[in-house]
Amino acid sequence: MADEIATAEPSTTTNTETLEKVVIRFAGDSGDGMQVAGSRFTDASALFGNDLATLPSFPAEIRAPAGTLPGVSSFQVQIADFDILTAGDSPDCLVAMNPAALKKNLKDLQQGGTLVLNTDAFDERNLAKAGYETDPLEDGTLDGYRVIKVPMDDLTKEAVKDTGVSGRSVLRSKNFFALGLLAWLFHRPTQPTIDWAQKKFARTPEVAAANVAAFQAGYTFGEATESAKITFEIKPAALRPGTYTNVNGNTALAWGLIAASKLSGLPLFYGTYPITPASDILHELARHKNFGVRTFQAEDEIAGVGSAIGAAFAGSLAVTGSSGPGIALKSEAISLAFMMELPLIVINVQRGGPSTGLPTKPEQSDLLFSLYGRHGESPIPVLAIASPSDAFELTIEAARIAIKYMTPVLLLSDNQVANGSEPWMLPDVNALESIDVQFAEHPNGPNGTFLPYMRDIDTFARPWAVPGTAGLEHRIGGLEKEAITGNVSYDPANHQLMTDSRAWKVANIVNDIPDLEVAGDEDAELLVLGWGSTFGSIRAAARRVRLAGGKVATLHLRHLNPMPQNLGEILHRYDQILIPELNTGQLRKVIRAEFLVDAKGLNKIAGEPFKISEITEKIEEMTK
Amino acid sequence: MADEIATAEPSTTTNTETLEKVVIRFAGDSGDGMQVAGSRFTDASALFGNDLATLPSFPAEIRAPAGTLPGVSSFQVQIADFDILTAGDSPDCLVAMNPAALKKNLKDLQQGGTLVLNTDAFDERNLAKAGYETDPLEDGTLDGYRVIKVPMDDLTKEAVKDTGVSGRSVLRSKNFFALGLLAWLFHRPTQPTIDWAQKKFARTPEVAAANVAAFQAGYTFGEATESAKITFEIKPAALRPGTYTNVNGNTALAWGLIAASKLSGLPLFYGTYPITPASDILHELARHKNFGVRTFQAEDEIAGVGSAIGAAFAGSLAVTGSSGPGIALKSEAISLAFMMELPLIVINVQRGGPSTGLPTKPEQSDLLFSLYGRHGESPIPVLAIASPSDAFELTIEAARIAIKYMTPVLLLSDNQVANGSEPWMLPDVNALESIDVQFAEHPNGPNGTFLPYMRDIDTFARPWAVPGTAGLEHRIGGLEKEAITGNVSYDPANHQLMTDSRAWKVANIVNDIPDLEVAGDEDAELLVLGWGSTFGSIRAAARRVRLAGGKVATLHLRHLNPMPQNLGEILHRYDQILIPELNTGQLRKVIRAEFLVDAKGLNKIAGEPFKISEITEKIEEMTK
Amino acid sequence: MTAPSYTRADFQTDQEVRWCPGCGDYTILASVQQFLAGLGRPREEFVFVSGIGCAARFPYYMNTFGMHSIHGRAPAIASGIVASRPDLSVWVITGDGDALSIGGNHLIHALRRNVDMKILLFNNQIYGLTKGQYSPTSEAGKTTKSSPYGSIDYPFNPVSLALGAEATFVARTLDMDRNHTQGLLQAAYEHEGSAFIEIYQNCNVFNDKAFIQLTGKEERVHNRIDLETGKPIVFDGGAKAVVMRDGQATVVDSSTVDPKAILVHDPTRPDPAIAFALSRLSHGPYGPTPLGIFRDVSRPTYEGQMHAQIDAAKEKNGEGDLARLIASQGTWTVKDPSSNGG
Amino acid sequence: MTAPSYTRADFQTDQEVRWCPGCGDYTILASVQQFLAGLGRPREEFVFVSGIGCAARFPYYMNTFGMHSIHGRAPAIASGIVASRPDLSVWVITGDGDALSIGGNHLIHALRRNVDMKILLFNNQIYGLTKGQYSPTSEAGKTTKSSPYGSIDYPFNPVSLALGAEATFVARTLDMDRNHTQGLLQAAYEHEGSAFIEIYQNCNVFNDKAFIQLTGKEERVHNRIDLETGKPIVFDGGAKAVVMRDGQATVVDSSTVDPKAILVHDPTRPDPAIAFALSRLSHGPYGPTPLGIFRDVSRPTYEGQMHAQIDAAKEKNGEGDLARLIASQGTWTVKDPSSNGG
Ligand SMILES: Cc1ncc(C[n+]2csc(CCOP(=O)(O)OP(=O)(O)O)c2C)c(N)n1
Ligand SMILES: Cc1ncc(C[n+]2csc(CCOP(=O)(O)OP(=O)(O)O)c2C)c(N)n1
Ligand code: SF4
Ligand code: SF4
Ligand SMILES: [Mg+2]
Ligand SMILES: [Mg+2]
Repeated sequence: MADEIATAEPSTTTNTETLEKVVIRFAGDSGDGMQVAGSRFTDASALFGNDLATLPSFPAEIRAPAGTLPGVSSFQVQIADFDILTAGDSPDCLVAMNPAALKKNLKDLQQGGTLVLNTDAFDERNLAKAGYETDPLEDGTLDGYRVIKVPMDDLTKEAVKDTGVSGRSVLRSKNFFALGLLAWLFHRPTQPTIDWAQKKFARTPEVAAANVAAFQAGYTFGEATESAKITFEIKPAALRPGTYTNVNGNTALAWGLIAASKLSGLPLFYGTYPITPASDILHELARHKNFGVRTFQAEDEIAGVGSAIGAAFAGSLAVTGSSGPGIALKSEAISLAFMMELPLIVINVQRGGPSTGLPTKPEQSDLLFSLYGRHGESPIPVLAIASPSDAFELTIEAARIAIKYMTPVLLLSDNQVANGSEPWMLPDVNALESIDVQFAEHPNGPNGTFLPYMRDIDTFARPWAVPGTAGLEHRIGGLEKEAITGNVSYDPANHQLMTDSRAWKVANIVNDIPDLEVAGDEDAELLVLGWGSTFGSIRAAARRVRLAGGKVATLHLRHLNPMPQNLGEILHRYDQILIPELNTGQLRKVIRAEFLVDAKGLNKIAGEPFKISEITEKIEEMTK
Repeated sequence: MADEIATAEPSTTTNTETLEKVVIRFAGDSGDGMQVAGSRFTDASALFGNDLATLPSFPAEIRAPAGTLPGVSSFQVQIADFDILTAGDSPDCLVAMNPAALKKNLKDLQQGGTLVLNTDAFDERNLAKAGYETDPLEDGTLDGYRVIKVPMDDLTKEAVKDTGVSGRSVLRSKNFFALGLLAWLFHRPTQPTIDWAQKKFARTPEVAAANVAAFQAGYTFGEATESAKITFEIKPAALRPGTYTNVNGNTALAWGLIAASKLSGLPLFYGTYPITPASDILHELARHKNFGVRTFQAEDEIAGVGSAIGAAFAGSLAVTGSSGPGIALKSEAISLAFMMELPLIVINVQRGGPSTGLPTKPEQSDLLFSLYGRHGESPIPVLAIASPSDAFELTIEAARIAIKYMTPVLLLSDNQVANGSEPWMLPDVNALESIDVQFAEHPNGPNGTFLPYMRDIDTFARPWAVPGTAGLEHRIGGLEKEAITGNVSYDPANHQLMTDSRAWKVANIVNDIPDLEVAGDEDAELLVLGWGSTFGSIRAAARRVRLAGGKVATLHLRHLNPMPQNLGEILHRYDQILIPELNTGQLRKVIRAEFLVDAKGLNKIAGEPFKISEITEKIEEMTK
Repeated sequence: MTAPSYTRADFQTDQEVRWCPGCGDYTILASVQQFLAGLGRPREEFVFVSGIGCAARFPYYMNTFGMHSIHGRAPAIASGIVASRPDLSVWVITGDGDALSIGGNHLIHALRRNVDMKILLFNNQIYGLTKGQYSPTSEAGKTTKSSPYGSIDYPFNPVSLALGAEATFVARTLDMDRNHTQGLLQAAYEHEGSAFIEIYQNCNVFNDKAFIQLTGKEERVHNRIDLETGKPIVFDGGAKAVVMRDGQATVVDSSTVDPKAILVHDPTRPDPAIAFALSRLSHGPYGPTPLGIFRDVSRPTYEGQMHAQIDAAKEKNGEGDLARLIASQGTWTVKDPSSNGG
Repeated sequence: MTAPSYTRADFQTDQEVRWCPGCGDYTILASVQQFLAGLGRPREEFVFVSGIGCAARFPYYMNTFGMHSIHGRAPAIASGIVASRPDLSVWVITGDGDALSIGGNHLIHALRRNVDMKILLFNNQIYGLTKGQYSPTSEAGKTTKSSPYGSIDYPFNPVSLALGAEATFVARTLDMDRNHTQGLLQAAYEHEGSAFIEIYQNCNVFNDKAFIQLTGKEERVHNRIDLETGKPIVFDGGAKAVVMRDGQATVVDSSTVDPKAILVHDPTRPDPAIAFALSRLSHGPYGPTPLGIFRDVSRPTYEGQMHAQIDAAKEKNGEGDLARLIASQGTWTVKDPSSNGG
């Protein structure tokens, strides 16, 4: 159906400016529905064929009072006619539904950018709440911007008056009015939004009608109003041919788990305890019981991982997920899974730390914690997702490793991957490589005995023998095990052997990891190395540098333990290595220890992603 | 009183061999009282003035059935007429109370070593339990050793028959018989043991009498018996003048906490949950309530550290302690303490890992876990105790840092430090430097406000304002704090500032850390770097190498974060660096990342300390 | 010094309160501030400790000492404060998830130990802060973000759980009813040891009207059972009464029973059996539900015993002497060879 | 296939049992092995999960599937096993420290959810494995390594706690009494959902004779109260009886009461009030103490509901289709420019 989408109607005004890309930010009160407006605008653009990337920004978990700065919620989207990599640094167009939204976001707006304001919200009380002494509409604050003042409350009331909604509900359609106005301003197709509203609110037709009416009113207001002469159009992007959907990282990750369950033929078990920003994985999985998904909302994170360990022992595709504080609580149990050598996926959607930190902000400060955050020698595989659309594939990869090597695997995401979205070219599900599972079925020892720690000669994995299999009764646990038999052993030599075996098994996974390929200028002097959600910013920065005639190469790690075989060889090829991280230099420590190269860092811990400019400047500084 | 100790009575036999040092191991069934025998022998030797070091080895936590191999308990002590550093590699004399004890320990006995056997225990059943097909007393197993066969059961029964003990209790004195025999064999003073027995069993005089009788019987048996011609004598060691006691690490650490409480004037609060090998710290502290010590046996480790955090907030010297699995559970709360910047000592008595691992074995595998085992950026100070007698001082140091810098401090010990013992020259308690505590007493902000995150300009520590202080009411918590005010803040720049401030504060502690001094040959090519309980083995190994004419320098870290200022400078002075660790190379990783030096490792994870020979061989291999 | 005289404002902070408009937490905050102001006890002697959740933001709004700690651990942290400073008045603010889900173990242990802390459980039967998942007190079958097909967890009855955990003071109240709330706060404050108060709190965003049976104009008349010490337990304007019928608390028409048969409420009974029986009258606010003090008995406090032992030890052995301690395992002296000791 | 016929030996492993000679754990092990052998259910369908402690070594000695996990977490792990494989018979072996100290939260949640696992709590009122510290069931005042001045913790009553946590099956037995133990194992096995059995277990090394009142030849006659379904509760050779006296279980001389007044035991009462009242007859094995089944009621199991929802969802929406799922948020197609699409 996607291909039957109507493209934007020809603009009525003659003065249409065509842009390669535009960054738009919707900002308003938590109650103003900015996330919905943003997502609708995004989807319409996606269906129209633009490339895009989004970055929502919620207020911290607590609900702040209406009209205040902490209460501001925003959604930023970049749309373009070429493939882009981030949601952009600073918006070209800002929608501000109230003074607080303006106050908090104006500083980011490009000089000369377009500002859409809901003038009805600019009354005494709101101005005061936002901390404005004088009215920014009057005092020259907005000089240098193209300002579109719209009395949205009144116009929305007017628009919806015959739709049957009343009272509080009336102004709820405000966001659709704004959406309509932007649809006109940026030549977005209108049908997708209208269809969506009708489908979404099917159960409450009057609400559906109100939203559609407001949307159309916004659109016509645009056409009618004088205040806005120029409109913009952004042509579809020449993305690789294929069918696309717009997806965020949490959803793609949840789908990846469901896919891994299909591909392995193992029932999916997700044991977890809600925590921002990981909860949405639970919410998504809980909706798909027809895939046989078992979600267990445990009493705490320890029970979450504990239940998953039980599920793994019982032969499920066992997964647990949380964020920093919860992962800390799981540490002891992950060490148990490592000792028992059971397949387990542990998802850490990183947020700002330490402690409760900044729950709704992105940060990459759990890398060393992932590598070393367990007592004793317990090296476990660690993977990190590079972008929202990467989550699906890498999650399947995590499952493959966990099952093939009988080991817990740590899968790192973060707030930016989890809540950001981008177009994802749908894979052919029938072409996905199946995950081969071999449950032990027969005794593997002399005269009918079963040896739970008899390792596979290739993978060093021990057999997976699930309860219910006659003849394979066996006991495992957290005390050191005797090689082969798995009996408890305090023998010195055995402890050395088992410690080495576990480490070797994990190191050995390197054979399944494709060699890294350098992007950009092979022959550059500077290599920019990244991991996780900085992928987009780094690539975009490198692209910018190269468009400006500079030379730079980039490399991105999705496998943090073990690391790809050819990493060292590549690193030694470059005179300079730069590692940008949203932490104080954690990957840098690992790289320096491993390869003894004097890698430099670009580090930021401000609860927000890198601006592309921050990276380009550093690159230029190092290469000039 | 110590100086009035009678020295050993002149040996009656003429053929006395004088040794510089001797290593003795008492081995028997868990029920045979070998730990008592060993400790008594040790104390007598200590009071006699030898230098010494001990290493007990218990069966794993579970009690195994009598007579079996897992049931064997042993105690090794080295005594010498010079200052030694370890309990020795392999015993010169082995006491084996039953076949299992022989089976398990014979392989370690020096060729030609002395073997004291309780022949009464060598019956069919016990031989079978120990897995002997044939009787080792007969089948030549013991060729090449000097064997002293003693029917200890009978002789003990005989000895105690008039003392009033009966039934099971009779044979309980067996260990004292063995002890008496060894007292004679090694010219130990007898009085200390007799005094101890009489004091210890004052409440049950018959038991006291029985033990003394058995002890004397053993001694006379030695004089009388033909089977032992040669006896040995080890002259007192010329230790630094002073008053000494023999102490193990757990006890010295507990005393260090009590001392820190005295020196700071703060009541000591210890919140913990029992776990091997840390429990004895709780047991020791619980005995000293007259020091105002508050021990809280919590429901789990999380409550243990939680209660300590509460105690810290309330103005106590707050301490929590555990071992690997328990520390893992405390991780989230330690991160909270770091964010709230409260003084807290976290003790980790390391044991074999991962998971439940080898609870009664020494290992150093929690270093990286200590440095990085928390989510988010939470670098906390880490100290590691080098030997049992080092525990007292370093514990006070930990308290000093925690209080001065308002930060949680991780204090690392391990099974070898905790249960091993050595002579400790008692410090003059009046000469101990007091720990300066300054509770905030007055508002520190404009017009009477209190600013809980207004930092001290020198230490960067925030004020410690305890409940009950009028005008200082304030709130702290785990969300990121605004600099100075401590209010919740999601501001990007503030998060960067606070992350940096916390890191800087901890890094800044380096100014209180004395520069390291190299031991051994300043001008050697090879530097051996160690940390924690490997201190003794490394120093002893170096000494051996140098006695043999080799050149080697050694350096030992007690501060792992921050590390002493001059470390890098020292490391760069040497062509080769060797880091022996009872792990897979954790300090090595840190050193390589920090200083980009190609340090080599000597790594062992066999649940036992290094043998001196293992280190000497490695040194020779690297220096030849 | 004379007792300070406070107004509610003295217990308010400069931090703007960040709960959703209409949240029941506002009312509870007002009740607590008003109550404390009335006590006239120096402000600095109060400590409010919370875990994580909407309810747990509470300490930021109290102008006393406070700690917004981590999820579920407040009772453990408070235990350390009380043990260190028995002179303080320590309050734990927690939610149904914070106290009963992740924090369940600390809660029951603090209660059995009788550590002197006052625990206010804001029960809104939902996870508010994480935007609406079911909690251990959500009714079975509840559909939420994490249970789109309905929750399959059988909920706790917080009062029953506390009684099963040997609590010495157990009560229940309602956010809206400020007087009732303050009455219970007073009783809890006077109680020596841990006091547990379940406060039904409306989350108008994720679980609105959960307590309508007890707050609704009509409904409450029929469903609110007030437990009043020394009085027969009757409700519904006297039409209904509670009797113990072979060991079980049972609701009957008052008219059908001899008034003497009506259970007279006495929270001080040493045996918690009747308190427990009363707690079973309802399993959530869905019908006739008792409010008030279920249990209030005295038992030595944890910190009281701890300090008694310390005092006794000092009494018996004298203030600890460090020099004696480190020499207590026997010592020997190495003489300076130069000095002419033997 | 026909039911296998087993002897106790079939459930023994080659691992030598490593408890102290004389430990009560041996007897319990024998009872459990004997009971399972009698069931004639295939060995491979049993899973034993334990935490850490002496008791927790149990799985090593059972020739079934087993996991010796980490301290306190067995109920959580077992929940995952049961949810994944409701067809298995899952047993949790735990100690008083493992289940009630560090593991208390998992225990009460497993009980309220009614996850089908049989929990055997070996209560020796001490921490055995760590060599003798007091536990949450140790009597107040107990002197141990960690409480040389006597414990100041008020102990839990495990049966009361389980009842307060909405347990559907709660019972108590004695290590020594193999028949009684096996009777309860049978009842627990037949119960659908979680079953909790407190087993008084003698630790002859660190807490010997803790249960002498119930095991001693003379003592037990006077103190053992057997709860037998359908029978009036009498003990001490009939001399004593239990009646409900205004809501509290009370011991009286049988002679002094009308036999009809004696409480007839019925563990199936929906209201747990009477079961709770009975649990208060003793607070530890120090006097007259009830043994037997306190409560046995039926409630839908957790895993039963979970799989019912899954089946219903498949019924309604059909087996999940991955291609449909990933396209469910709307898609658009980028045509190959070379192909002549518009
Ligand atoms: C260790 C940890 N796990 C999970 C969370 C996420 N979390 C914060 S509050 C909360 C539950 C809140 O529910 P409740 O305790 O009922 O408080 P309410 O918001 O309803 O007042 C959760 C799951 C967290 N902050 N920390
Ligand atoms: C996380 C963790 N904390 C503490 C311990 C130490 N530990 C092992 S068993 C145990 C308590 C044992 O008591 P109980 O559960 O009653 O079992 P018992 O030995 O008496 O049978 C403790 C504290 C541990 N192994 N792991
Ligand atoms: S989410 Fe609910 S509980 Fe939380 S503040 Fe809003 S209304 Fe109150
Ligand atoms: S310590 Fe006690 S419980 Fe443990 S095995 Fe020995 S007797 Fe049994
Ligand atoms: Mg809640
Ligand atoms: Mg126990």
